[in-house]
Amino acid sequence: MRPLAELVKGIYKENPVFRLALGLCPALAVSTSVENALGMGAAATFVLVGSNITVSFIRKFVPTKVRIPCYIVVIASFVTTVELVMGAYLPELAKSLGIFLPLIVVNCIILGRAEAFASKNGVGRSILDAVGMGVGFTFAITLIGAIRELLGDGKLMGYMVFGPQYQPVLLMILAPGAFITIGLLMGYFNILDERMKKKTEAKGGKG
Amino acid sequence: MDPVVLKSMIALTAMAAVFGAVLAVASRIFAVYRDPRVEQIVDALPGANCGACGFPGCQGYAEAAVSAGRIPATCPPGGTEVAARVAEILGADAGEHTAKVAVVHCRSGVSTSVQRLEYDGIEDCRAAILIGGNPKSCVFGCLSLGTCKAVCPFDAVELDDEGVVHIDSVKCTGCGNCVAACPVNVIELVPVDMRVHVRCSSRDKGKKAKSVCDIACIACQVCVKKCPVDAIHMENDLAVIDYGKCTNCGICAAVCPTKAIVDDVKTRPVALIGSKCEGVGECKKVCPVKAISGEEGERHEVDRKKCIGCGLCLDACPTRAITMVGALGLQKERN
Amino acid sequence: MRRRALVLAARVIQTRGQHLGLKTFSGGVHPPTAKGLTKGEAIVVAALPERVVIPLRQSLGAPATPCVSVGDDVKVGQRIGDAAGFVSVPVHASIAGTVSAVGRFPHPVGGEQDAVVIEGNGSEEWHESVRPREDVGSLASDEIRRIIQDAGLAGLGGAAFPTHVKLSPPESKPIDTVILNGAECEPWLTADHRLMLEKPEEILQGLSIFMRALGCERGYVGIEANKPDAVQAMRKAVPSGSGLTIVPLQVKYPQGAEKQLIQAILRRAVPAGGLPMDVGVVVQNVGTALAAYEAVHLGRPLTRRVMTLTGTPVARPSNFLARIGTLVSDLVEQAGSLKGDLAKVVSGGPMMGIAQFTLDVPVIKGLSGMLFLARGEVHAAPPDPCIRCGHCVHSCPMKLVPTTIEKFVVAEKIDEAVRVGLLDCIECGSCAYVCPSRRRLVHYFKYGKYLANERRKAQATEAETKEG
Amino acid sequence: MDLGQLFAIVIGAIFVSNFVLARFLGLCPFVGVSKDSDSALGMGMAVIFVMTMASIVTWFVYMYVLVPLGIVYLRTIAFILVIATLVQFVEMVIEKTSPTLHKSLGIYLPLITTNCAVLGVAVVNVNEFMVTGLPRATSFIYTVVHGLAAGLGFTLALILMAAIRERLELVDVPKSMRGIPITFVIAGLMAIAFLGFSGLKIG
Amino acid sequence: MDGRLLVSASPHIREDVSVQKVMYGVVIALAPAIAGSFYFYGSRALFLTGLACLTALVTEAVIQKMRGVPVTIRDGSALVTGILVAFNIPPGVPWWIPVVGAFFAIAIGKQIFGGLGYNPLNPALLGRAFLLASWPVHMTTMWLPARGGTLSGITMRGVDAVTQATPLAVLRKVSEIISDPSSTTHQIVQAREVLADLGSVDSMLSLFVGRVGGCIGETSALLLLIGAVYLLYRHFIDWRIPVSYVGTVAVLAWIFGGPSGLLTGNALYHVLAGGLILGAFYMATDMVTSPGSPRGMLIFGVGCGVLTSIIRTVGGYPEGVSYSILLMNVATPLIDRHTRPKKFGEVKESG
Amino acid sequence: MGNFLRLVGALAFIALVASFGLSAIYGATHEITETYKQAEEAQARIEALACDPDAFFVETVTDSLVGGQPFSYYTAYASEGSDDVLGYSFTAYGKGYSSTIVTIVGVDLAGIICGVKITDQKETPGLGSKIQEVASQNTIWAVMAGNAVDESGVKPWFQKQFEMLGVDGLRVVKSTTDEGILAVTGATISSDAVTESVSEGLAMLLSVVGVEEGDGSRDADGGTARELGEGA
Ligand SMILES: Cc1cc2nc3c(=O)[nH]c(=O)nc-3n(C[C@H](O)[C@H](O)[C@H](O)COP(=O)(O)O)c2cc1C
Ligand SMILES: Cc1cc2nc3c(=O)[nH]c(=O)nc-3n(C[C@H](O)[C@H](O)[C@H](O)COP(=O)(O)O)c2cc1C
Ligand SMILES: Cc1cc2nc3c(=O)[nH]c(=O)nc-3n(C[C@H](O)[C@H](O)[C@H](O)COP(=O)(O)O)c2cc1C
Ligand SMILES: Cc1cc2nc3c(=O)[nH]c(=O)nc-3n(C[C@H](O)[C@H](O)[C@H](O)CO)c2cc1C
Ligand code: SF4
Ligand code: SF4
Ligand code: SF4
Ligand code: SF4
Ligand code: FES
Repeated sequence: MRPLAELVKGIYKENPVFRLALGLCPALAVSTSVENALGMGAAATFVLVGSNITVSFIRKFVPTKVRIPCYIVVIASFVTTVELVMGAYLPELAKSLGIFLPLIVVNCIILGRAEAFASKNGVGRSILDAVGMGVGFTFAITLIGAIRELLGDGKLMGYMVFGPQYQPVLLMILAPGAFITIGLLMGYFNILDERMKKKTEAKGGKG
Repeated sequence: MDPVVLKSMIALTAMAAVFGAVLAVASRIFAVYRDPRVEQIVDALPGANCGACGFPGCQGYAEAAVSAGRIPATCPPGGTEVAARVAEILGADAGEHTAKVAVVHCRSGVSTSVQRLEYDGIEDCRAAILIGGNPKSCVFGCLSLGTCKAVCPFDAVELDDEGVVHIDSVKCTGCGNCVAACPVNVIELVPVDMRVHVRCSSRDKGKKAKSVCDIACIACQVCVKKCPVDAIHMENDLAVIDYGKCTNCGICAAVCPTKAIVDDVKTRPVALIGSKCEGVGECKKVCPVKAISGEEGERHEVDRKKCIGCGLCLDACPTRAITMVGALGLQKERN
Repeated sequence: MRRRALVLAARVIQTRGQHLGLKTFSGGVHPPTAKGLTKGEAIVVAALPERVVIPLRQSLGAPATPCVSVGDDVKVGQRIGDAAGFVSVPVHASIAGTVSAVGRFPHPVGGEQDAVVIEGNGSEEWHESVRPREDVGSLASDEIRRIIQDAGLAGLGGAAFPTHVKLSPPESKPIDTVILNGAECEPWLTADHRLMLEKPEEILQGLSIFMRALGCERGYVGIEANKPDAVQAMRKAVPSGSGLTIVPLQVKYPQGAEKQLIQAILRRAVPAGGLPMDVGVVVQNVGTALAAYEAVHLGRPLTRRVMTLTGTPVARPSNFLARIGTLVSDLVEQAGSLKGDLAKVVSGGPMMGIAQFTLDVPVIKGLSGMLFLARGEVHAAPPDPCIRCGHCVHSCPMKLVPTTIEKFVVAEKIDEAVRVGLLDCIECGSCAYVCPSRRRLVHYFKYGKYLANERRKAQATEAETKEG
Repeated sequence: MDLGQLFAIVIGAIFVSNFVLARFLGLCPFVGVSKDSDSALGMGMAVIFVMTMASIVTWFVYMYVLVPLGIVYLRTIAFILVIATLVQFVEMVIEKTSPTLHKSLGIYLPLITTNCAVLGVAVVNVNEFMVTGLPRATSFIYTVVHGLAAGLGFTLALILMAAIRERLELVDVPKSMRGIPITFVIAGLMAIAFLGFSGLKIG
Repeated sequence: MDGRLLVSASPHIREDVSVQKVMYGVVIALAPAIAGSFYFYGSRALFLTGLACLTALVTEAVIQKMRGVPVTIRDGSALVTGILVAFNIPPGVPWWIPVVGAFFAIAIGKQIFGGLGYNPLNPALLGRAFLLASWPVHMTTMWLPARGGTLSGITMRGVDAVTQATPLAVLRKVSEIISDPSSTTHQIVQAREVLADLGSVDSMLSLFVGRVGGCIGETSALLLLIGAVYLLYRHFIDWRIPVSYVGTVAVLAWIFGGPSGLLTGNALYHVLAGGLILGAFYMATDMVTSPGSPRGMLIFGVGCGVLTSIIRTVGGYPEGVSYSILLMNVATPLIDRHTRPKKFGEVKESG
Repeated sequence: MGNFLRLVGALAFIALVASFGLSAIYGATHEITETYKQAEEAQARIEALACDPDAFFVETVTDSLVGGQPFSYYTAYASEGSDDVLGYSFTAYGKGYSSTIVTIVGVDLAGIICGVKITDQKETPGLGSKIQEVASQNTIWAVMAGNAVDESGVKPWFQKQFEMLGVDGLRVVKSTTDEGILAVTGATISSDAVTESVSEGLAMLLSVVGVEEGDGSRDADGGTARELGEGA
């Protein structure tokens, strides 16, 4: 696969959230606003890249039986690093990310990619994969965040969009809103897919 | 060293060692042997889980293959390529496997066949047969309710507006699901390179057959007489092509009065008589469609409009003056 | 308005109140009985047909093998097809004449089947083998069974199961009761009703024959309470001290289904997947009993039967005594042809009968009637999605959950469907009758059973090849 | 310790703040293994077991290792190590003892490790019962009960979802919504129903 | 005989019922309550109901058009949903509340699953729950007093505040005050007075005829029961769910619902106040979302009753009918799975 | 046995490296973090009391527990060594929806709240977290057009409500027409948590330092009537 393709596959074709259905918990829990989503996306991407590199390095030495514990220790180390460093040098940011930081440990994308990709591929490709997946994850939760913030709070990035008269749909901020939003988005992507397939088929048929 | 560092390192390393030990012991006690080849085979299979091989899905096939130590059945969608890969994994011989595709021996549609009743029930040929609900008067023909389409895992079957079933020979993998499902048995798996088919299954006598369907085989035997390689014969008032003999020449299709025989060759080659021609006239004699003209001793000519590219003249010409042009594939086969 | 209310109240009383205390089963439905058209019509002997088409498959089990060939002359009652095994019955000529063809012809249970065609010569001469029997009282049960098989008896109640098979239970299943089924719960049909009115003694004789063949003491005749005259006629015919009982039953469909009939009369539940003989019972149709009487006492094989030809498009709805093989189109002529807008022709009753696309089908042993329905009487609107109203569940006499079974069949999850009772369904049609969404429940059940059968066959062959 | 409090913990973890429907934890296995009831039950049992065990073990690790040594900052890594080992252990046992169960749980057993619900329960335990100065025994019992109840809540949601999805298998859901999308919508609607429990005053 | 004969599977006759008849049956049954809402709350009630119905029908039609399936708004199910959404909102809300609620009910509650018969949860109740979660202030404060009565159903003077709450909310507040040890004696005395007034024949009568505040269609037990009798008579609903539901609530209210210990609750008050009658007879009975077997129905009804009682007594809301039914809807497939009736002649439980 | 050692060794080695790295980072960062935390707390105390940045705080630890934490309070003096008591400050811990909400409260000598500052909460973003939100009046359109109003000085609206309230005024209400602390939209759990913890802490403080109760309550006699009216 070409490097570029490796990089962009995470955005649509193999989007971790919409396609692979991984990393759902933070995608829903943290997508209450665009700001949170972006923060979470950035942090997750950092951990993803770090752990993918490390796992790719050590993959040859780790026996299968303790593979998962080893990987998870690696991941947890990166997360803790982010936590500690951010707490010291970027305290404001750390605060606004709050609980999302430790949550990254259990974001299944990270272990999933470590297992499915980094443990089978070289460092270079693992980095590309990690960045691609990270961007895809960020894109997904930002999209969900935008929809939920817009409807549930009438705002985007903390600024009002519809004006003060708007009666926000509180449900969108609550758990059900998150579930329904992601469900509908996935359905919508399926429709898009179908359409694209039809188009290419029609083209292929004519040509 | 900072005590925290030391404490951290000791604590975490000790924990890791303990847990590692637990896992190591457990992996000994609860060891399960897993044949790695099963996974390899599953990876090699197409993953359609169509069940055409007769096993419950690809996993079942793989397990059967490993436990038998050989290829347990062909995987029709996978074809030879997959068979070779599976064999490689198993270390066994792939064996011969000729690709087949499905063809429907009936192409009656709403406007070509007589309807005898109004069916109101499940849209499924088998279900209709169960309650005596074949809507067409020809009891041998396709019901046009699309069971074959429903069971095809590869989307290879289409019904047109007339209700005629078409199988896309590119998409069809020869899995045979449709063959098994069709209650009137009008679908058959044929070698993939066969292009001329009797698209009728009526075993009625000519008059009756014609009375219920415009495009039925009326058992007139013209095709039998015209086939240069003796590949057609009549069985119960129905023309049947022997695919072992058929050369795709298309003569039968050209002569069939009801167009019950269909020629699927898209472009046929045309015979061309070169300057070597000495006017022997053998070609003229064998040409089934009278496309060759010319005086004896003179260079003969082919009427390109009439020529069906059957290539009979090619073999008949003693001076080897004839070549076929166009449709390379067919030409090569002939030689 | 008041009239409507009165009518409504009357209906409620009729369906709920009138039969309080009468025996029945739980579940079931109340379709309009529509028997008025023919219940007053005495049985008429149908005109001698010029030609009969006698299918070789007229019973469950193996079809008969033809024993005549084209050109042979035959007489009434002469055997033209031999039984092909134990679960099979012979067929006999129903008119005298010449065999003109042996080939495939439309069959009232659908599709085309092998049949013997006889061109009549106008006579009604019985074959030599047909002789009344004097020694009836001394026949052993084996002999009775043989006579019955040779006479070609298959159940006249509809399923056409070979009668002698039912009379041959295995040692392990002693039979203590024979029930004659005179319920005739199918709307429109009145053949059994007329038979019970006109031939009560003979029917009861037939019942005694069955009881003798099975060596049991108890005999019942179950009759739906909407035929009080039949109940009376049959009661009158019961010889005193004979151990026979006439039981009036609640008017409810499918009162005549054997498991429900047994449940109603004896309070015994035939186990799921089991047969009546599992609870010591054999059920026979009243027509079968009459045929048994004729076979044993008069030596006549089964060559004719009583059937109802009815429906609003029929000019003169009638109960015919028709020869087996008579084409329905011939009978229609005798009933004064058809009028109005015909939409559907059904062999049998409206609840379980089979729709026909042609009238050129013959009368067969199991054909209890031919029903003609006009455009307005059939509901051909396409089905709606199931709304889970549960009406089907409440109406199912087998206590199944039709909607679930249907959904499994639609999804082709046949194993699941079987698990929830697909194979226990008796296809009575109660569920589909009440379904507000007009789901094609019965069609799916038939289809599902077919798929289950296919699968069983496939598995069997697979097992075989594995062994081999 | 008081029984009312214990009861409140149980009800809270199962209904009021159900891990799946209200706290967004453990969603990946929730959508992955809810296709049919049997594997849902199996997965549920596995999760109950792992959560309870994880609660117990993490309590010991926290109380007797991390706190005395003053290295609480390592708790995430220590906890996840415990959990990962535990899960792998359970997987080995199940594979040996019930291959069918193992087959149906497939890739989700290892995913329990990253099932945030398991780490989640450990973290919640710390926040609610360990740093709050409860007596040791009480804190231990609360922790264990909470782990068990959280697992039960997860299993409840999983089994309900599986039964609904089995029913939906048989009907004509629009093609684009089939599978995971509709599962999320149902989860949303279930979450709406579970809002009915919010504000329950118990204990 | 001209024209081809029709061939289909048996049975060849059908009972004269249809989905449409069932649904319009429900509409007829709801008609008295609609009329009642007009009488009690004026034309605004009719206006909101109409809006909800219109939205429901339009939403259904538009989505079906978009999906390219036949438009089936004539079958009446969307109409029923529309009416029931409106019946579940306070009469004083702005116009967009019923519109959004009905839209959510049909679009997310029903059509997303493929339409009629496929939805696992009750669409109308989802609509209400959605509204309640999204606009709690609108949904819990915008009551109107009923014509000829007060909002709370009690007429006590001097306690003007009670006119701002619905009967169940009043009951709840009063119980809270009585059981709260920090209440002043004055408060408790007053609360007891209110409680006594709640149980008086007068206020019970108000509750029964619907002369109290509440959601548009839920207040008049009398009018709802008239329709329910019709539904029962036509066999459109089964008695098991409503009877077991109402019965359970009554028993639990009597046992636990009292202000002064066990067995002192006013069962009748709990049955008549709030949306229990509407829920039990018209919404818990929605056959699409409730179990089909007799045993399942009883379990469903009792479950609804228990949940309703829990939410009413210790929950976060004064009223629990809609959430209870939704919760039991969620459990319905599970109940169905385990309460399949025994087949005829089935001896042992198989599977 | 070799395999066994490999398993244990690999995991232990990774743990060793990880713990080494992490403890190094921890050593390098935790002091900074702690210092920052203390500074932030001090800053918050000053903000809550709205007093001079020079104010000097003295901590008093009591035996009683409030909200599961030992209750301690600070007395603010005008400057180090001064006897001039400006007021008191304490930290309230309230159990919110998904976290413990930490609030620093400034109280004047009359027992009236000068201000509160929520320093730590992990409530649901967009819902419970609105207790810290600054209600921006700027629309996104205005921001994009570049004519947004500067709102850096605006205090979080929820916290602002506490100013000038005494013990009795601390009551959560849902509607703007009622008097009290207006709950953040639709979420009363977080609002309740803050309000209750502040109220409890204030009561405790008052009982400890013995300030006379002021007339902070705007509605001393709430009465049944009002109570009955709310929350249908
Ligand atoms: C395979 C098979 C075997 C049967 N064996 C017996 C039998 O031994 N004894 C008996 O009384 N009936 C037997 N029956 C007949 C059934 O009980 C039943 O009468 C027959 O299928 C027709 O039933 P119906 O008209 O209610 O559909 C058998 C039926 C079938 C299909
Ligand atoms: C739904 C249903 C309804 C039936 N109704 C009758 C009926 O009304 N009269 C009848 O004789 N047989 C009826 N049968 C057939 C009986 O079950 C049984 O097969 C028959 O009485 C056996 O007698 P036979 O073998 O003599 O036909 C019905 C079967 C089914 C499944
Ligand atoms: C996922 C989720 C997150 C929630 N987060 C908060 C929260 O942060 N703060 C809060 O007060 N309530 C939170 N809630 C609880 C609901 O909003 C709850 O219904 C509401 O607080 C009760 O408000 P009421 O008393 O006005 O009905 C949350 C609920 C859910 C499902
Ligand atoms: C007795 C009965 C009760 C019904 N109750 C409801 C209801 O509570 N909510 C609703 O949206 N639809 C109700 N319907 C209409 C219909 O069943 C509903 O729209 C389906 O759930 C949609 O699939 C009811 C219909 C009937 C016949
Ligand atoms: S299954 Fe057979 S009968 Fe049916 S449509 Fe296909 S070819 Fe025709
Ligand atoms: S057309 Fe028939 S044989 Fe070909 S792939 Fe489809 S089902 Fe298989
Ligand atoms: S009667 Fe029809 S609509 Fe009702 S549950 Fe049965 S199948 Fe469904
Ligand atoms: S047809 Fe089958 S499922 Fe339907 S009512 Fe009759 S026995 Fe029951
Ligand atoms: S992110 Fe929570 S389980 Fe996958």
